[in-house]
Amino acid sequence: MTLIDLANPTKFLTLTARVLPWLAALTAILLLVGLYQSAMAPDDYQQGSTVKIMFVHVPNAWLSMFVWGVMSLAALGTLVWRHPLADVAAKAAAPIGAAFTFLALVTGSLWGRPMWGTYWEWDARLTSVLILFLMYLGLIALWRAVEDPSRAARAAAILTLVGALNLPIIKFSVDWWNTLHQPASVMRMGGSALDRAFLIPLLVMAVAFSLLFVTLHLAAMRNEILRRRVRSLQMMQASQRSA
Amino acid sequence: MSLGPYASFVVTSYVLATAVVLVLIAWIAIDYRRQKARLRELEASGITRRSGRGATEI
Amino acid sequence: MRLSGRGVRCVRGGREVFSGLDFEASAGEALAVIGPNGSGKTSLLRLIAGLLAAAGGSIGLEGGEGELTLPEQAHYLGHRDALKPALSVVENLAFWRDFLGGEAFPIAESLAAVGLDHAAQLPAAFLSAGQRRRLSIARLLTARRPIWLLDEPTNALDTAGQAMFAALMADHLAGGGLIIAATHTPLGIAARELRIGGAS
Amino acid sequence: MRLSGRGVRCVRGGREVFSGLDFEASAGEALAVIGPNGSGKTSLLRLIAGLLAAAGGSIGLEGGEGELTLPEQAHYLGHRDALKPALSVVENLAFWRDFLGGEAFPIAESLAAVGLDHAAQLPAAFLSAGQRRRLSIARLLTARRPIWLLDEPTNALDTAGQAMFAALMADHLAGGGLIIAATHTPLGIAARELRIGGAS
Amino acid sequence: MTALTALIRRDIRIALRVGGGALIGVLFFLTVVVLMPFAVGPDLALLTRLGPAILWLGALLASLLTLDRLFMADHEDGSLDLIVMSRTPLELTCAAKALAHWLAAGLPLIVATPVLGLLLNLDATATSAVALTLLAGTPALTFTGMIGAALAVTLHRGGLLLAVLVLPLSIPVLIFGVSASQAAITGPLSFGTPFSILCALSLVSLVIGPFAAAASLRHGLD
Amino acid sequence: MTALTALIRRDIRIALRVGGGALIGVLFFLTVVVLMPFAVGPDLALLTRLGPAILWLGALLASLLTLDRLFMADHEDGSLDLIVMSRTPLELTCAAKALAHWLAAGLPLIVATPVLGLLLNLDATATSAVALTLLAGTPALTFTGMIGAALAVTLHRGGLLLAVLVLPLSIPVLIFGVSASQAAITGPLSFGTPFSILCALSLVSLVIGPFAAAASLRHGLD
Ligand code: HEM
Ligand SMILES: Nc1ncnc2c1ncn2[C@@H]1O[C@H](COP(=O)(O)OP(=O)(O)OP(=O)(O)O)[C@@H](O)[C@H]1O
Ligand SMILES: Nc1ncnc2c1ncn2[C@@H]1O[C@H](COP(=O)(O)OP(=O)(O)OP(=O)(O)O)[C@@H](O)[C@H]1O
Ligand SMILES: [Mg+2]
Ligand SMILES: [Mg+2]
Repeated sequence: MTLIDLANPTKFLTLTARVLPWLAALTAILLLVGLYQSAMAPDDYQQGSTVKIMFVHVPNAWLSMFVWGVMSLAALGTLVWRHPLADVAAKAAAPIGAAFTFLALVTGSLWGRPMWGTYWEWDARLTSVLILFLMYLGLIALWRAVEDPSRAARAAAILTLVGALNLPIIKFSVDWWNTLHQPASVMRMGGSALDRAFLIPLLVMAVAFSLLFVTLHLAAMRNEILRRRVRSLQMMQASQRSA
Repeated sequence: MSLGPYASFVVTSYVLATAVVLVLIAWIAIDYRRQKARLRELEASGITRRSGRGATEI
Repeated sequence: MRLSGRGVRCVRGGREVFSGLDFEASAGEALAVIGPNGSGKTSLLRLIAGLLAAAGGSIGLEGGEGELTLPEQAHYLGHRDALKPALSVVENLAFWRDFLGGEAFPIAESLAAVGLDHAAQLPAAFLSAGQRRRLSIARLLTARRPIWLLDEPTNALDTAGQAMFAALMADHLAGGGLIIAATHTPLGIAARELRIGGAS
Repeated sequence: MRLSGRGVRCVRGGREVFSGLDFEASAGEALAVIGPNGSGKTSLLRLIAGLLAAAGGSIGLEGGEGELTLPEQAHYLGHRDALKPALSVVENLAFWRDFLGGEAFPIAESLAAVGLDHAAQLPAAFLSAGQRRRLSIARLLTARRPIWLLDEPTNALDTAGQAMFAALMADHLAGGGLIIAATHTPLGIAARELRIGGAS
Repeated sequence: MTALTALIRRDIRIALRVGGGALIGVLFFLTVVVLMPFAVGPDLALLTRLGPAILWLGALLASLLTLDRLFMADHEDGSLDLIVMSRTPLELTCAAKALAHWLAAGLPLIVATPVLGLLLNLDATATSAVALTLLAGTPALTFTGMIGAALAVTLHRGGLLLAVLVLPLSIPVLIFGVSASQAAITGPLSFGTPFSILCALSLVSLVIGPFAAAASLRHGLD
Repeated sequence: MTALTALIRRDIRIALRVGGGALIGVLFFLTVVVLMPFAVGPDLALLTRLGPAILWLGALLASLLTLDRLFMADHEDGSLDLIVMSRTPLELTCAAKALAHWLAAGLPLIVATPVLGLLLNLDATATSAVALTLLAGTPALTFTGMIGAALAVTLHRGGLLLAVLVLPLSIPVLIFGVSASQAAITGPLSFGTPFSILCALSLVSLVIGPFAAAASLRHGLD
């Protein structure tokens, strides 16, 4: 089975039907391991137990950006190759991405209260993530507002690509402006600055959440393909009746 | 495991994260059921796909 | 019922379009307004519909329904088709039925009469030019009015559509209706001619 | 110059309009697209004009001007007339002459050819339906393009106008032009027929 | 009566479909509110003080953004001709259209106010004061705006007249709306006076608006 | 070249005749400014401090108000079809349309700034700093807004959906515009950094805007 075969919706459905249970199981296991490890992680000498919020906050924050990246790739697929499966991938990813972004915002706020003494601050990092969230909502609204899916797909693709400009702003906002939020410590030039006791649970959780995304995304794509099949069958039904 | 003075924040984060993930999963599962049910209805009304396969067939 | 105009004068954008125009039509009769482009056919229909004010002369209706004014008893079918692209065919028609009030005929039947029944659930944005015109015609059937003011009604209709519409007009006349239609092509029904402007 | 389509398929709003359509036309030839309402005549013209993407098949032009694409060598005259009501007749025409570029013909002459010279300074908002259509036709004359894609071009024209336009089309063909016109009424020139959809 | 409800239902339905639903309205206000801290800086006390003005500006903008199409769309597709010819008095029809517009564009803002209040750090009293003034005042924005919309249609002059006419009329509404909310939040002035002026403005416009709009449509069509 | 100048001349001429654009923008701008003293109270120092923010907000909202018709009118009367088919690259055409819009609706705002600066108690340096940042930044607003306008046309959706899609894109412009003006007025931060970022944003949008708009028109027409 080559990549080209995968691009065929029917093949996609058969393949994912086989892969999904395994993926789901692996995700569940990794999530459990990650949860156990984060429960066992020591308290930070500065942040106390609140450091545990990191294990959910950071993976969700990473994924919020990663999902937009996935949607941008799908957008290229829509515009350049006009591939229907790319439309499906983009549409299915948006609500999941919005959920991750929402979690990044909420857990960030919950962490901010003990650390900075406020839930919300209008600084560059926080605000650019909020903009990301608004753009996710805008995209979802666009998908829902437009009846014809291929038309919506092309508009959404362009908007996604334009919105991708926000990603570097989120990533580098902490370096460009002095903000409350801490600068990158895990993924940065010259190795991680994080203690292994925190790094390992964090990485496990990050992998687990990424797998969660892959699983949910594949499942949502299946739903979307079925939804389109329903739509085209209903159209056929309508025109058969007229004939 | 004692969580100190900020236990509520930590617990809330974890609970919220779990809740949102569960909602996502539930939404996707329900959506799947709904689409399948509609396909079955359509099949029952005698509609076939261009490929000749039944509506619910993969 | 008799609709008549005496010495009607029309001025648009400061220029006189026509003046001293006399016409009349009674129930069961069709009047075809013909004339070259820009001679004032559309303007005359809009005068009768009360959408323009006459610069002189008078237009009157005798023997219509009690207290209703002339425009309230008339349908106006113009170039613009009064359809909302965001609404479906049925929704568009149902709105005009409810809004125009009066005697109402079943939507499904009117749609079938104009050959649009298969498209009932489509958004109006999806209709072709001729299908839009057919939907406008369905409005005339759904909300009944004795007077039809038609501006080039057969535009965009295919040959079958023109025959269909001619039959609908004949029915309307047979039911005691009155038609005034501006047109450049034969209407397909017997009609008296009212010529305005120079030779066509 | 030869314009041809092979196995063209058109899908709009998720519904197939036609498929497997073949056609061709060479310089000096007119092709009349006929078919019932909703059969896809307008859609075909928009496909050729590059305003819609074909869902299958191919449309090609052989022997056109060097590097220009098919749409760049074509005029599209649709239902909507691309006129700005706020601008005068001359201003509207002058804009399209400058914007469309290429070989340009004097505006005054084109206006005279369509019988609008007396209205040159009027705002386009003041024009009647037929006058607007004449102004659109003047655009075809002012900015020369070899291919004319016409969607029910004689709509709203009076009898004299139809004859005038037939003469203009004949001139265009004689000069090596190519015409594809969707229509429900005879065009007034010799044309090959392309039938789409069921019987008209 | 069915005629008017049919009209209101249609207009709301179109607004929701074309605008993308009531969600979009709320999302719009959210974005406008989110803009503020960028502009004025992250000073929460200041934001609180500006809160009512921001919400009021959002309301004005949302109504302006959509109001100029109130009659224009119906005019362009020919519906307006049929509406003028119909058996329903034109004044009532105009009022119904304005009401539909308010329901689709004004009400979502009021419903969303509590959420936005949170972002602007307004407390419960302040939020409800702002919501109350919006409820009392936004009809005035719609009904005065309608006059401009009707004139714009009949004169074929889109934004210009609308702007010249509507904005001066809506400034008093805005001023009393904001000052009533301010009074409720910070004192020491009383809430009652500006609020009752606001209500009076709304009532007056509820009467004047439909009559003026109907008159200009009746005399202006061609 | 003549094609583009013809387009720009036509669009400006229509904007001036039909009104809309310029005047509604300026009037809205004025409303926002007039409203502020009521919102923040009669504290002149505070008003001065907020001045740039208020002017920038006004400019942003005003451009939002007029942008959604950028392509819509051409779409409705069929001009857009001919524009897409023409020999001029669509990207250039889009850029020309945006330029015309900016000349008709953005420039008047900048011209009006000195007058409004007086109302907000800004001194000459402050006013000219704000005007300068507006001059550098409003093109970015127009050119990003154009993307939304193009999407709105192809989706047959207007108004608020457009605003929701466009506003997030304009937030960075607002931030740097305000902080550059603030820096010029109060120090101690340097004016240069935010101002050059602002210019960079404008330049980027000058490139991205026409391409994205042209792409969405090309893929979306039907
Ligand atoms: C609503 C508030 C917050 C938001 C929207 C937010 C957003 C983000 C984002 C987007 C990232 C990923 C950045 C990257 O990959 O470079 C991130 C990472 C991170 N955040 Fe937050 N955050 C918030 C609050 C906080 C708080 C209060 C803390 C702790 C005091 C915190 C600590 C961290 C840490 C340690 C990282 C990992 C940085 C790295 O190693 O790359 N965040 N946050
Ligand atoms: N914008 C659109 N979106 C979706 N479907 C459309 C759209 N426009 C037209 N259609 C559909 O495509 C089909 C062909 O339409 P088209 O306008 O090409 O017909 P036509 O042959 O020109 O008809 P007419 O004689 O009425 O002008 C119709 O069935 C119509 O419902
Ligand atoms: N809105 C308007 N403002 C000013 N003058 C107008 C307006 N509409 C039409 N006219 C002028 O009034 C005259 C008559 O126009 P009208 O539309 O009634 O002609 P018509 O007979 O319907 O022509 P056609 O056959 O082209 O439809 C024309 O000369 C036209 O220039
Ligand atoms: Mg006419
Ligand atoms: Mg057609």
